[in-house]
Amino acid sequence: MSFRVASSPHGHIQRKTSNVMLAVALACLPGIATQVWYFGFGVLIQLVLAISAAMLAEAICIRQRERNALLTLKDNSALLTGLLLGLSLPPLAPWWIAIIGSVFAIVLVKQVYGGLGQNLFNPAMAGYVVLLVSFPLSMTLWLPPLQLVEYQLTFTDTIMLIFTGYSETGYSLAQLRVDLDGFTMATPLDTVKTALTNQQTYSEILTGKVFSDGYGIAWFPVNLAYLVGGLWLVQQKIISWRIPTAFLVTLFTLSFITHIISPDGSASAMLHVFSGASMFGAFFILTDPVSASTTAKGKIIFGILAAVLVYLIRNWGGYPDAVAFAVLLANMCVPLIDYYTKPRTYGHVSG
Amino acid sequence: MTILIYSLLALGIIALIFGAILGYANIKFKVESDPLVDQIDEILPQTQCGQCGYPGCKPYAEAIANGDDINKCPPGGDATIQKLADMMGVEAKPLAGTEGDDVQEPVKTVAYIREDECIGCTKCIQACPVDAIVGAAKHMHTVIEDECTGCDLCVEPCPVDCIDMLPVQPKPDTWRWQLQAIPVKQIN
Amino acid sequence: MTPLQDISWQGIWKNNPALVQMLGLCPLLAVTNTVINGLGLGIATLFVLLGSNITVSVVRNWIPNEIRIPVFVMVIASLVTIVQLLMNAYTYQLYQTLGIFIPLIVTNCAIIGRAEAFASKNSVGLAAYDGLMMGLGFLLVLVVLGAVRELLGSGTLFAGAELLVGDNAKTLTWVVFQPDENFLVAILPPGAFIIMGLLIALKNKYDKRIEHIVVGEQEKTKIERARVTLES
Amino acid sequence: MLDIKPISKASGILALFAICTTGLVALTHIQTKDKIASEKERAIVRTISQIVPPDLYNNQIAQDCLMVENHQGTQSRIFRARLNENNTALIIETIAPNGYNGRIELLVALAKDHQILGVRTTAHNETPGLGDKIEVTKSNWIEHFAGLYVTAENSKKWAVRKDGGTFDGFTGATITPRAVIKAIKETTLWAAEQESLFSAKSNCGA
Amino acid sequence: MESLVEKIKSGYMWDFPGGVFPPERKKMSLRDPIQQLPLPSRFYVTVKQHIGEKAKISVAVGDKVLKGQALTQVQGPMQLPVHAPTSGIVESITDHPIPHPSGLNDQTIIITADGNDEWCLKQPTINYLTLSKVEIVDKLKALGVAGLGGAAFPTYVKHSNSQPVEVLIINGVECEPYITSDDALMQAYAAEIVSGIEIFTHLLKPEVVVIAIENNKPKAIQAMEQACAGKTQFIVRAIPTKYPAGGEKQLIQVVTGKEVPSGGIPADIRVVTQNIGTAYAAYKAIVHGEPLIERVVTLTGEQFKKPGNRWVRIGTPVEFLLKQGEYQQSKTPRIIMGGPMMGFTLHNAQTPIGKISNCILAPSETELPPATNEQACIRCGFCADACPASLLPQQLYWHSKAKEYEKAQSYKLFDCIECGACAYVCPSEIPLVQYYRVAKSNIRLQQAEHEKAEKAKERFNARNERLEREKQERLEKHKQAAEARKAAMSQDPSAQDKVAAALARAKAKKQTDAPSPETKANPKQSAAAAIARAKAKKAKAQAQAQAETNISQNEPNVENTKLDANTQNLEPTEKTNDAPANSAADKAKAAIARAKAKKAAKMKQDEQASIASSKHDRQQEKQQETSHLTNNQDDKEARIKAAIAKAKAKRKQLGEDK
Repeated sequence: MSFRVASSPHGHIQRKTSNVMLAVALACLPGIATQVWYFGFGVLIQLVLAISAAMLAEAICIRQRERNALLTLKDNSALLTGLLLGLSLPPLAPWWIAIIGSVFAIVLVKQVYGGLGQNLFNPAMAGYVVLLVSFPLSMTLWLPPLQLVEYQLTFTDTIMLIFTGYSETGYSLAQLRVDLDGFTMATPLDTVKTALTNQQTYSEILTGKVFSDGYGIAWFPVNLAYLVGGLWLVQQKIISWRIPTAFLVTLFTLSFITHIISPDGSASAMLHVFSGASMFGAFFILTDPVSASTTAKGKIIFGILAAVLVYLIRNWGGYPDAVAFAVLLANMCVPLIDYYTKPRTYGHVSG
Repeated sequence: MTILIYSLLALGIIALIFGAILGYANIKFKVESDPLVDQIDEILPQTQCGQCGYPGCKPYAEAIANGDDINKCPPGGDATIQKLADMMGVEAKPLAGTEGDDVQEPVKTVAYIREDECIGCTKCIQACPVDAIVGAAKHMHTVIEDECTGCDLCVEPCPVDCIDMLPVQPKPDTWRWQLQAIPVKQIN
Repeated sequence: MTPLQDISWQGIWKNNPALVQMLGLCPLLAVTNTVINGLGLGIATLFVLLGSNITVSVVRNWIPNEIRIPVFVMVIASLVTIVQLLMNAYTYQLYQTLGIFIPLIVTNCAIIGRAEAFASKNSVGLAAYDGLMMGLGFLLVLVVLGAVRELLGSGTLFAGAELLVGDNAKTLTWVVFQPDENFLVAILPPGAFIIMGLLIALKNKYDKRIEHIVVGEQEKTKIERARVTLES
Repeated sequence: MLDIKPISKASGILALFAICTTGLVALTHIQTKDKIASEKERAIVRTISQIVPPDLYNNQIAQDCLMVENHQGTQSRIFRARLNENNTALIIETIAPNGYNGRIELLVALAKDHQILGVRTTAHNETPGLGDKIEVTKSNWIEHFAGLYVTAENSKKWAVRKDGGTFDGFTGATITPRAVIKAIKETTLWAAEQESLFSAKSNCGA
Repeated sequence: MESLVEKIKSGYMWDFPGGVFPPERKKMSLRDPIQQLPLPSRFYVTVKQHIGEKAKISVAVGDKVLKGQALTQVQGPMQLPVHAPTSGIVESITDHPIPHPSGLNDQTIIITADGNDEWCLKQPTINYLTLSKVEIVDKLKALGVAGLGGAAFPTYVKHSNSQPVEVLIINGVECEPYITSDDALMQAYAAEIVSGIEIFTHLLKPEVVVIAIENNKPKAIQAMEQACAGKTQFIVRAIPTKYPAGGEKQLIQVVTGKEVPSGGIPADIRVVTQNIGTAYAAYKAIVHGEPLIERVVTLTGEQFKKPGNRWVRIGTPVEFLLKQGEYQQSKTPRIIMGGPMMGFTLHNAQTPIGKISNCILAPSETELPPATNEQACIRCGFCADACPASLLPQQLYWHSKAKEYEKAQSYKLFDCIECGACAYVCPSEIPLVQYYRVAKSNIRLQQAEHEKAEKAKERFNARNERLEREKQERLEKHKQAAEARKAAMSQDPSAQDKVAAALARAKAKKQTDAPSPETKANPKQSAAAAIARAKAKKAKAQAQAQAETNISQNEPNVENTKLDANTQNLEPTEKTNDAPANSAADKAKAAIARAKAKKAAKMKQDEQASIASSKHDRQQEKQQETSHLTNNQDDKEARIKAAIAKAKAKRKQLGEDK
C-alpha cells in the first residue's frame, strides 16, 4: 500500500486563476456589446487581433523560457490582456497597431518581468501607452459614433480600412474624418479640453452635436455598461470594491469642486466620471490584481492616487485621456503603498 | 585678465582650506580595524576546514575583504556565497571547482571514530581545529558530536583510518519541511 | 591573455562601463536618439576618460590618499570644461544638440570610477590604454543604442552627420525606410530605457552562451587546501 | 599634539592642483573665446538665412539686434536686415503662448512691406507625432506662410479652416496650428504698427 | 465603563478578521453515537506525545504492565508521562513511526495486549475539593493529561501558573471540517465535561467560564446548556461558524475581543483556554484516577464505509482503525491525521494514534481533490482577506520562496498559525502554508547553525590561544636553559676566553631556535610507529580476548592537553556499535567492550575534571581513575549511564546559567 503524502490544507476552494480571469473577461461583455453598437464591427476585429497576438506572443515566450505553453495559456491571463488592450484601441486603427501593442504588452511588460504575477505594470495599459506615444495619429483617430456618421461603413469597409487603410470605395480614414468636421476626437473629454483651450466656455461646448445627450454621445452608455459589468465582479468578490470606489469618488469630488468654482472653465463631474475610460479603468484596469495594491488600506490609497493623476493629466496633460498614464504611474507607487499600509498583525501593538 | 587671476586665487585658497580639513579629518577619524572582516567572518560557517586555501575562516574573511573570490567555501555552499555576494556587492558565482549547475546544498556531516580501531595516537586531536575530539595518548578518542563542525580535517591524519564522516541523521526534533516532498511514499 | 588584451576585453565587453557597470546612464540615455549624437558624446567622453586616466596615473604617487577624490574631481571637471569649450568652438551645432549633457560628463561615474579603480594603481601607459578601451566601450554602446533608436524612431541612420564633420557630410544620412508613422517611443526617453535593457539582456544571453563553450574547455582552478592545524 | 605635516601637505597639493586645473581651463577659455562668439553669430545668421533670402542683406545681422517689448508684454529680440544701409527686413522672435503643451517659440521674418518672408519654430513642447509638425524637419507646413500678408481685411481669414479660415491644420492636432497661426498674425500686425523698429539703436546681439 | 466580564456575560461577541467557510461535511461521522472498539493485539505507545521533553522510560522489555500503568516517569519540567493503554507485555522499546508530519521514527514502547485489559490500581478521588491545588496539579501531571485540542500542551503547566485568570474558555468550537469528536463527546458526556471544567475552575478561580461551541452543533450546545443549568458562572456561547474560530488565538479574540501578544501566552491577558476533550480527560483523571489512555477519534471520509466516532486507546495503530471503519482503498490513497485544513498525511499505516490524533480522514479523490499544478501568484489578495492573523500571505510567500528570510520575518512570518486559510482560497493553488513551514524551519536551522558557528569560532580561537601560549612557554623554557648554561659558562674561569664564550652563546642560541622535539619528529616515522603499535595492540587484544582487565594495564595518560574544563560537554556516541569489526567476532566484541570501558573511564574523568576546579591534582585523579577501572569492571553499564546523566545535568545547568 502506498500513501500519497501532501501538505495541508488538503481541501481547496474551486475557484482557480483561470476562472477569475475568465470572469473578468465575461464582465466585459456588456461593455463590448455597447462599444460594437456605437462604433461598429471594428471593435470586434481589434479584439480578435489583439487577443490572438497576445496569446501567440505569450505562447512563444513561454516556449522560449522552456515552460509548458499550453498550461500557461490556460490561465487566461494573456486572453484578458489582449481583450483589455483591444477594447482601448480605436476601432478603425490599422491592424499592426493591435499586434504591436499586444506583443509589447506580453513580451516586454509581462514576460520580461517574469511572467504572470511578476509584472510591475498593467500590461494592457503599458501596451496602450506605448502605442499612444508612438503612433499618436492612428491612436487618436476615432470616428464619431455610428449614429452621427453620415457615411455608414459596411463590414467589408471596416475590414478594408483596418487592413489596407482604405475603405471599399477608396476613402482613407483621414478623408472619412474630414467630411465630418467638428468631431475629431473620440473622447468628449478631449473635445472639451480642446475647446476650453480655445477660450470657449463649458456651456458653449455642450451645445455641440457630440454632446446632445449631455455626456458625449455613445460614451455614457459605454461607461454604464462597464459599470454594470464591474458591479457584477464586485458582487462576485472577484475584485475588491475598494479600488473602484476610491477612484470614482475621488474623481467625482475633484471635478465637482472645480466645476463649482469655475463652471465655465472645467468639465462637470458627471462628464469626468461617465466619459472616457473612467468606468473601464475603475473596474477593469485599476483592479488588475498583479499591478494594484494588495492591502486593504493600500487599495483605497491606490484608487485615490489614480483618480488624482487622471484628473491632473486630463486637465494639464498632453494626451486626451489619462487613465492609462495614471494607472502606470500609480502602479509604480504600489510597492511603496503596500509597504506602508501593512495591516496590524494579530498580537502586535499598532504602530 | 584680472578676473582670471582672482578666480585662480580663490580656487587655490578654497583648495588650501579643504585640503587642510581633509588632512585633519584623515588623522582624526582614522578607522583602525576593518569591521568588514568581522562581518564576513560572521557569515562564514566557522568549520575552520581550510578548504578555501586559508588556515581558518577568519583568514579567509580577511582575504575576501582584500578582494579574493567569494566562492571558495564548500561547507557554506550556495547560501553562504549568496550572502557574501549581497554583502560585497558582487555577483554570486558557483562554488569554485564546480560546474555552474551542480551546486548542491552541502551535506552536514559529523566525524565518528570507530573506537575499537583507534590506537590512541592523538593525531586527530591535534588536527581538530575546534577541540571537538577528546582522548589521551594510547587511549581511544571520541568525537563530541555537538562540537564537531564536520570539517574532516581529522580524517587524513588518522594512521589507522578509523574516522568516518557520517551525514547527520534527521530526528523528529530537527526534521524540517522540504518543498519538494515526494508525493507518494511506499510503505511496507 | 596579455595585460593589454585583457584591458581591451574588460573595457569593450566584459566590464563594459555602460552595459555592465551601468555608469553614466544619464547622458547615455538622454542623447542617444541618433547615431551622430551618440557618437559625439561618446568621443567627448572618450577624450575626457583618456585625459583623466593619464593625468591621474601620472600624479598617482604624489597624492595623499585623503585628497585623491577631490583631485580626481578637479582633473575631470577641468578636462570636461576644456572639452566643452572646444566643442563649443569647433562643433557648435553638435554642442547645441548635446546641450547640457556635455557638462554632465563630469558626473559620469565611469570616469571617476576608472580613475579610482585603475589609473590610480597602474602605470601611465596601461592607464591610457584602459581609458581608451573603456571610452571605446562606452562609445560603442552609445552608437549602437543611437542606431537602434534612430532606426526604429525615425527610420534613418547617421542623420545630422553634418553637425559632426561639416556640411558635406549631409549625404551620409541614410534613409532606411519612410513609414507614415514611426515607432516614436524608441526616440523618447522611455524607449531609451527599454532598448538599453534589451541590449543588456542580449549581452547577458550571449555571455552565457560563451561561458558554456569556454567552461567545457577550461579546467576549473583547484584550490589548495590549507591545514588549519599542525600535522604532527 | 597634532602632526601638522600631512595636513599642510594635503592642503598644499590640493591647492596646487586647483590652480593648475583652473589655469588650464582659463587658458582654453582664452583660446576659444573668439571662436565661440563667432560661431554663435554664425548660428543666428544660419537660421535667419533660412527665412530671409541672402540677397536682401549684407550687414552684420547678428549684431544688428534690438530688444524691445512686444504686444504680449514680453521682451523680444528683433534682428534688422539691411542691404547697403537700406532697410530690407525684420526678423522677430515671438511666442505662441497657447500651444497644446505650452509655449511655442517662433522666428518670423517680415519684409519692409510686412510681407511674411518665412517662419521657423525654434522651441516647443508639442506632442511628438502630432503637434511637432510645426518643425520644418518634420513637415513643410510652416513654410506655407512665406509670401503672405496680414492685413486688417484678411485678418479674419488667418485661422484654420475649421474656424472659418484659409489654413489647413494637420491631422491629429488642431490646437497647435491654431496657436501658431494666431501668433504669426498678431506679430505681423504688431510690427506693422511700430515705427522705429529699423531706426532704433542696436542694444543686443552676440 | 462595562467590565470585560460583564460585557461577555451580556452576550456580546467579537469577530476576528479573515476566515474561510470550507464545506463542513460533519454529518458523515455523526450518524451514530461513539462506539467502543475491540482491542488490537499490539499497541505502539510513542514516548513523546506532547510539546516538551521526553520523560524517562521506566519499564524494560519483557515487563508485564497493567492498563493505566505509567510507562515513563517525569523527571523535569515540561515532561509528561505516557501510560499503558491495556494490560500486556512490553514487547520491545524501539524506533517506530510516530504521529508526526515527518513520518520519521522515534522511540516507541510496543506492548502486546494480553486481552485481559486489567486495570492497575487506580486512585479515584470522590471529592477533589479535599485535595490541595498542588495535589490536583500533580495528579494531572502523573496521569498524563495534555491539551487534546491540537498541540498536546501539558495541562498541568497551564494550572501551575499563579497569574490571576479572568476568563476560562472551554474550546468546543471544532472548526475543522469533518471532525466531530468533540461534538460527539459533548453530546454524550456533557455532565462529565462540566465536572472536568469545574476542576479547572477550582484550580484557576476564573471570573467567568465561557464554553464556546460553533453554532453548527446545536445538539452539543443543547447538551452543554443542560449540563450547565444553574451554574451562573458558566456561559455556553454559540459562536458563528467560521474557520479557524477554534484556533486558540482566534477563539480568545471572538470571546473576549483581546489579542494574545505576539510571542506571549493567553495567561498574559488573563485568559486560559482548555479543550472539551481535555476537560473530560481531567475529569477522568481526578475523579476516577484514570490516566489519559483513550480518546475519541473521528473516522471519516468517503473511503470509510463505516465512518463515525470511536473510543480509541492511545497507541492503537491506524491500520487497525482503517479495518474497523471498513476503509476502501482508492488508487492513490491518502490518509490524513487531523482535519483537512491542518492535518497531515500519514506515511505509514502502522503509525499509532497519539494523544492529539482527533481524526483519521480518508477522503476520496472527488471530495478533496489532490492539489494540481501550482500556478503563478497573481497577487489577487484573496489570501490576505482570508488570513485570521491579518498577515500578508503573498508577501510572506514571495520572501519565503526567494529565501529572503529576514524580510519574511519582517512580515511577521512567525505569527502565522498555519491554519491553511490562505492556501485554501488561493486561486493559483499555491501551497502557501508549505512555503511558510519550509521558511520557518530554515530560519530555525539557520539560527541553530549560526549558534553552532559561533561556538566553533570560540573554540577555534581558544585553541589557537592555547597553542600560542604553549609555544611561548616552551620558548621561555629553552631560553632559561640557555641562560643557565651561559651563566655556568661565565662562572667557569676558562670563559675569560672571549672566543669560547661567543661560541657557547652561538650554540645556546641555536638550541633555543631549534624546533621543539614534537614538531621535529618525522611524521611518517611516527605514523608508522603508531600503526605498528596498533597492530601489536590488536594482537595483544586477541590474545587476551577474554580478559577484559587488560585495560587497567594501560596506564591512563592524563597528559591530555585538551582538558579544558569549560568545554567538556560530553555526550555518549552510540556510533561504536556501528563500527564494522575487522577481525573475528569475539575479538571485535572484546575491542568494543574495551572501547566502551575506556570511554566510560574517560568520561568519568572528564566529568570530574569539569566539576572540580581546573587546577586539581592530576596525580590524585590518576589514582582515582585507576581504582575505578580496576574495581568497577562489573558495573560499567551503570557508570556509563551515570556519566551520561551527569553530563546532561551539567549541560542543562550550564544552559540555565546562561
